[in-house]
Amino acid sequence: MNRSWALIWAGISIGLLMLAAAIAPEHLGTIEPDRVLKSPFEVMPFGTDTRGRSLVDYATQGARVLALPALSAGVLVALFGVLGGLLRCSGSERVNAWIQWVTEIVGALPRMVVILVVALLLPREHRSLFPLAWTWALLAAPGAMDEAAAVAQRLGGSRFVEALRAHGYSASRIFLVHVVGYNLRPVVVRQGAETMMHVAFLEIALSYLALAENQPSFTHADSLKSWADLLKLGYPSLIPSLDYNSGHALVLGLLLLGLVAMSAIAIGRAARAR
Amino acid sequence: MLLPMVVPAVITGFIWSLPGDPASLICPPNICGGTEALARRWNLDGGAVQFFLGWLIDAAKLEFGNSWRLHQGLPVLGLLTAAIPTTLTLILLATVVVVTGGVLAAKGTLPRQADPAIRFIGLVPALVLALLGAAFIELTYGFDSFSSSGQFARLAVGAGVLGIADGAFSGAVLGTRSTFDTENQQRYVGVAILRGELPIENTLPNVAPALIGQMRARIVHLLSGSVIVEVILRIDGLGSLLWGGTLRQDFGVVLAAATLFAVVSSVLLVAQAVLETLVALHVRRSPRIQVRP
Amino acid sequence: MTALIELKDLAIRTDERMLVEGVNMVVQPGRVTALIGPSGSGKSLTARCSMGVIDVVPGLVRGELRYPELDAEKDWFAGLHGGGQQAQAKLLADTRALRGSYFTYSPQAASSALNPGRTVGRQLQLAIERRDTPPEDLSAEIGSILNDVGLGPEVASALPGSLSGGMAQRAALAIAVAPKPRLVIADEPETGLDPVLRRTVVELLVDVCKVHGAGLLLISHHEDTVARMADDVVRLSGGGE
Amino acid sequence: MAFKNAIRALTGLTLATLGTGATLAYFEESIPMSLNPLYAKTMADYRATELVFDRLWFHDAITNELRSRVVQKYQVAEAGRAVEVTLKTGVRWHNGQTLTSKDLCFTIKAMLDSRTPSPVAAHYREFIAACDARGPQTALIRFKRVLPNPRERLSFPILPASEFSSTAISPDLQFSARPIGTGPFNGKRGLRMVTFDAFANVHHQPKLVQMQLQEGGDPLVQTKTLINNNVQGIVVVPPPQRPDLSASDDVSMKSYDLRSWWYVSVNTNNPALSDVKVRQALNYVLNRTELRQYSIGVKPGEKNSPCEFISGPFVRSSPYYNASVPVQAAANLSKAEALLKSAGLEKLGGRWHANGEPITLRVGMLANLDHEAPDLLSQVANQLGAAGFDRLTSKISADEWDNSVMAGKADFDLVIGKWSFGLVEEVNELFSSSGRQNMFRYANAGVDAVLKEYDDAVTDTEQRDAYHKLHKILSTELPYLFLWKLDTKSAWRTEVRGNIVAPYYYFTEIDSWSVDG
Repeated sequence: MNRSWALIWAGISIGLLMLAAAIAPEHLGTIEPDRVLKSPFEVMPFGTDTRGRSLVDYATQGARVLALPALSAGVLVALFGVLGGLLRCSGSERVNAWIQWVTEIVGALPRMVVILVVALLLPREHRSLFPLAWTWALLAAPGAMDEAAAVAQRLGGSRFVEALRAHGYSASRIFLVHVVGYNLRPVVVRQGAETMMHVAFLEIALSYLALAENQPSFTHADSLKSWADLLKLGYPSLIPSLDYNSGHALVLGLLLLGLVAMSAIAIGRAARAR
Repeated sequence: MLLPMVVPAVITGFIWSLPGDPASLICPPNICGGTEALARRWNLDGGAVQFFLGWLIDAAKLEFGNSWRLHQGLPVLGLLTAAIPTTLTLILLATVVVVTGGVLAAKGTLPRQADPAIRFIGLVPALVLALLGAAFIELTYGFDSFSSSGQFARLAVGAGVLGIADGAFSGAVLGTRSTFDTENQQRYVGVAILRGELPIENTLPNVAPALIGQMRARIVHLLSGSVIVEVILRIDGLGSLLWGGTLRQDFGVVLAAATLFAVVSSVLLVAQAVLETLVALHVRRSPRIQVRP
Repeated sequence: MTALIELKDLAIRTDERMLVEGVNMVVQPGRVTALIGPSGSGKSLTARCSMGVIDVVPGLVRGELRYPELDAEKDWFAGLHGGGQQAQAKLLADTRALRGSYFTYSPQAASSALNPGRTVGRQLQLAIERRDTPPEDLSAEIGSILNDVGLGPEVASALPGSLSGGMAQRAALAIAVAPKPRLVIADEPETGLDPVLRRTVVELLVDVCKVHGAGLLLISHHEDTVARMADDVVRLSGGGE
Repeated sequence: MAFKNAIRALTGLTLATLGTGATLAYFEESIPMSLNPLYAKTMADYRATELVFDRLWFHDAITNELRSRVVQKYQVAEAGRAVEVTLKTGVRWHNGQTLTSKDLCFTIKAMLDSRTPSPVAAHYREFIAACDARGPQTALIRFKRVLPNPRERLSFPILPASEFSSTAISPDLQFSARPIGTGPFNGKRGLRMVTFDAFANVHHQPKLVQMQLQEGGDPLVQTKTLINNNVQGIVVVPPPQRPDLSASDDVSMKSYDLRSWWYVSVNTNNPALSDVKVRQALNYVLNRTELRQYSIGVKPGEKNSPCEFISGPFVRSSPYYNASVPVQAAANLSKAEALLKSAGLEKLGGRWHANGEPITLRVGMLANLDHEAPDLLSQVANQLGAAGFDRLTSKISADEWDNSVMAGKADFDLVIGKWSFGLVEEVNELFSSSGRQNMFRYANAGVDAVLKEYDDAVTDTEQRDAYHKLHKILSTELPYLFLWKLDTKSAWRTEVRGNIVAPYYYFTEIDSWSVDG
């Protein structure tokens, strides 16, 4: 996938996600007993669930659950990355050492464990994907800062800045355009995109586990369906002997996951330096 | 090394920073026998610090009390001791998968043409692979899927899922390879070839610290993934405990399980430090020379 | 007497251009052979090829390589022409045993050419272990070799990173002679050294090889430095066509 | 074969001795949270503890008359303020010791101990004053007031004094997982299943050697597993699965009368909902026929449907049910609209507003009811939406239900739930202004008065009349919108014989159960 294609793909996918989130209905449609578990060929475009409701609503509501938290988490990580890079360029040894230390500690914690503990301690009324997504972002941040710092190091850190100063560039121009714009961009955007993907996967995992135990979701209002609902609905079709024809839901769920992954890659590629 | 303490400390901080009575947060009175009894049990009256220390001391004495809700009445210690070996086996097997990937990459056995495929596999989230794995287990083992062989199959499949999903395997392969590629551009490697030595003999000690660091990070990642895998594949490990405890809000279980995860992680940190020292010693090795008269 | 290396009509190319063409070289034992030519004339390439290391594609176009002392007849390049990378890899593997024992290599700019992750002593030890008959007292042997190149025993426990350019060059030389090779191939040993040091290093090189009864293939673009001490001279005109 | 495996697999059930007739494996709604009867919360808990413990008195599953397996004789004393109980001799606990009056009094003292945070105990604290042992097998149980028929109310399980260090019994004692009772089976809770091993006794001779309780998981899978004889029973079969099972010759469905009814309780503290007119309007908004059809799958006009509408807090078969109060089966939106307008609400842009603000109703439903009535929550929400109310819906976990909803701390406006009667059909706790189960602290003087009438009643007729009045008041007051009685069905393999199912407690007659080889 070359850069311009990546750019287009990234744009489209983010656009689609946002659009889906925007048009997602507040509640699922009414039950239609006469079109239960219809395949996409019978009921366009995605088929129906066990109550005869179109899976389109599942897809859009799932997008709505993810879109903003994932995006914000991605941006957060990217910003942290930029910060890390700039700190290395404005090279205060103590700060950098401190970053190293934090990275060590945070990096040593299994993320899922932290997420679950946060989920446990959050009061019900505050339960949503946002706090979890941001926790994830915070856990991912040190890594991003580290990588960005490494890039800055390769540039020559503070010496690079001095050199540009010598050329008479203004500090803001040096940091924003040369350091961030030209050099950090590829790294931090890729990190951000990966975080978005991970948050999406996290949501689906948490929702699925809650569904499997018939518990209220950690991540979204129960009036909304997560993409995990598609996996849950489609899963029995994996065991042929159950002759449960909900395969289309599984396919749709996997398709959406695939799209998320592809988009993350695309965004990363799109941000590559020319 | 203070990681195991950090975790309960952070959790404690969280509880006290949240609105509402810590006692009822830890376990609602109508479950845990009145706040006084509860306060005494968890020594909450002395505030966060005393609670934290009290818990640490009990933990040091391996006193975790009994489960409130998840497995009401069963001693948490018992649950943990049953769970730890399972999870460790799971992680160990998964690590084997990951390490194999690293070794194959280092030895160049894996063709670079396979990289796109490997990268793609790395994108698959653990949940999806775990679901497929569960279906597989149930189709093959069926009714005996909780017999010892079934249990082992769960572990094996779980380890496979862990080792492959979420970029574990691909990360190991690509990471190791790029590390070696960068090192092989060093001039001394070319010279080593002209001296009739194998490049890897020369580069390995120099890249070892980097590889060890990467591997540690990957194992931590496996730990994190084990939660999902254990729940989906119904493996009774630490992850299942943590998840169940979270759902049922069984504070004692969650605190203990989370801390144990932290313990494992810090053991990994220690292991990393030890290995790095060993490498340093290996590098400094040199025959003693006695000066001739 | 039978030659150590016999290179006939060597021609190597990349996809773009000819690197060397029509190179003939015979290296006799116990003598100093100088391989001279301007930069980019393919000296190092020729030297590497004569050690069985070809790392350009498509690589060998013409040429024969013989090590008459080992086998008067065998052409090591046989089957290599157009054989591609597999063939090159095979040659590399076949000749590995020879490199570092039959002939050894002393690199230019040694400070960046020595493995930073091994002490000088360890590198010497590994080199000595390549001999057919190991010395009864290893550490004494290492000490004497270091002594021959004018380094003190304390250098043995040093990592290359901590050595000066000159010391590194001497260490590299020591490592090159340690296996008691029939031939030492020294690739521009004088580069990166100041004129005074340059002379001493090259002289040292020649002396040490003489002492250890090894032939020397001296690659250089400084005619003046080498011409005086070379017994035979091979000139490369520079570049292909 | 692959099919069998798949099914077995999905259930993850492990049975060494399947089909030997010795062992009975069955699916429960969920694995019991506690085997300590004082902490039984879910119906699964109650059913499990029934296998391990003896209740002092219980209703015969067939004749419905009061019986006891542990009481030799009894007599009412102190003019109805006490009862003297003599226990059978030779009844052994699972730990080998014999049952004495000491155990009986210990149980009562434990329940009276305020440090025992058990809802079950709290219920008995209401009317039991004390217990003193009069002899090895004889004890006198004193009440706080005269009870019309005390045995009706003494249905608590008896705990072994020897197993506890004090009368303060906490749920996290190991007893909750490894209980000791006098019941027909000795229960052991594992991580994924509970095994009950038969324990022959003077008062119990179970025919089964072992029972194995498994958590059900996906209803679809449970059904297939039962049909394929990899498990012998399912305690609760959700309506969607019933057709499949009744189609199979190897399985027989059994009605399990939970004496339970479904409701939508209304938060009368919400300014808008505090107005009775609005509550009545909501009652007209709900289209019960449609809910029943879409959620449970009862076709309109279906004969002997598993789900009958109710107009008050009792099941129709109950003597307390006031048949003169009509049920609201269909919606009547025009009536609803009129009522809402008269309550001072105005409809702007299709949404109802109370003094300028749009009304948003927060609707909650106990999560695990979703199996029995799939999508009921979203359907109710849809109907409210169609009638012009904004709404937020959320499932409520079992824990949250206990700790927040039942503690009156729930931030909901409407809560969908199911009420199941225990031994006595009493609803005072739900509607009395001081009731422990009164989730929204609903208070109404008239209602309290009627409830007092019930409490003071000394004859059954007086009690019935009081509750008939209550039913009438509630049908207009509507602190709850009453939905229906949904009868629960179990399914057992036909090889399972003598499987009499007792209302509510289910396994009361387990001694008579057997499995053909």
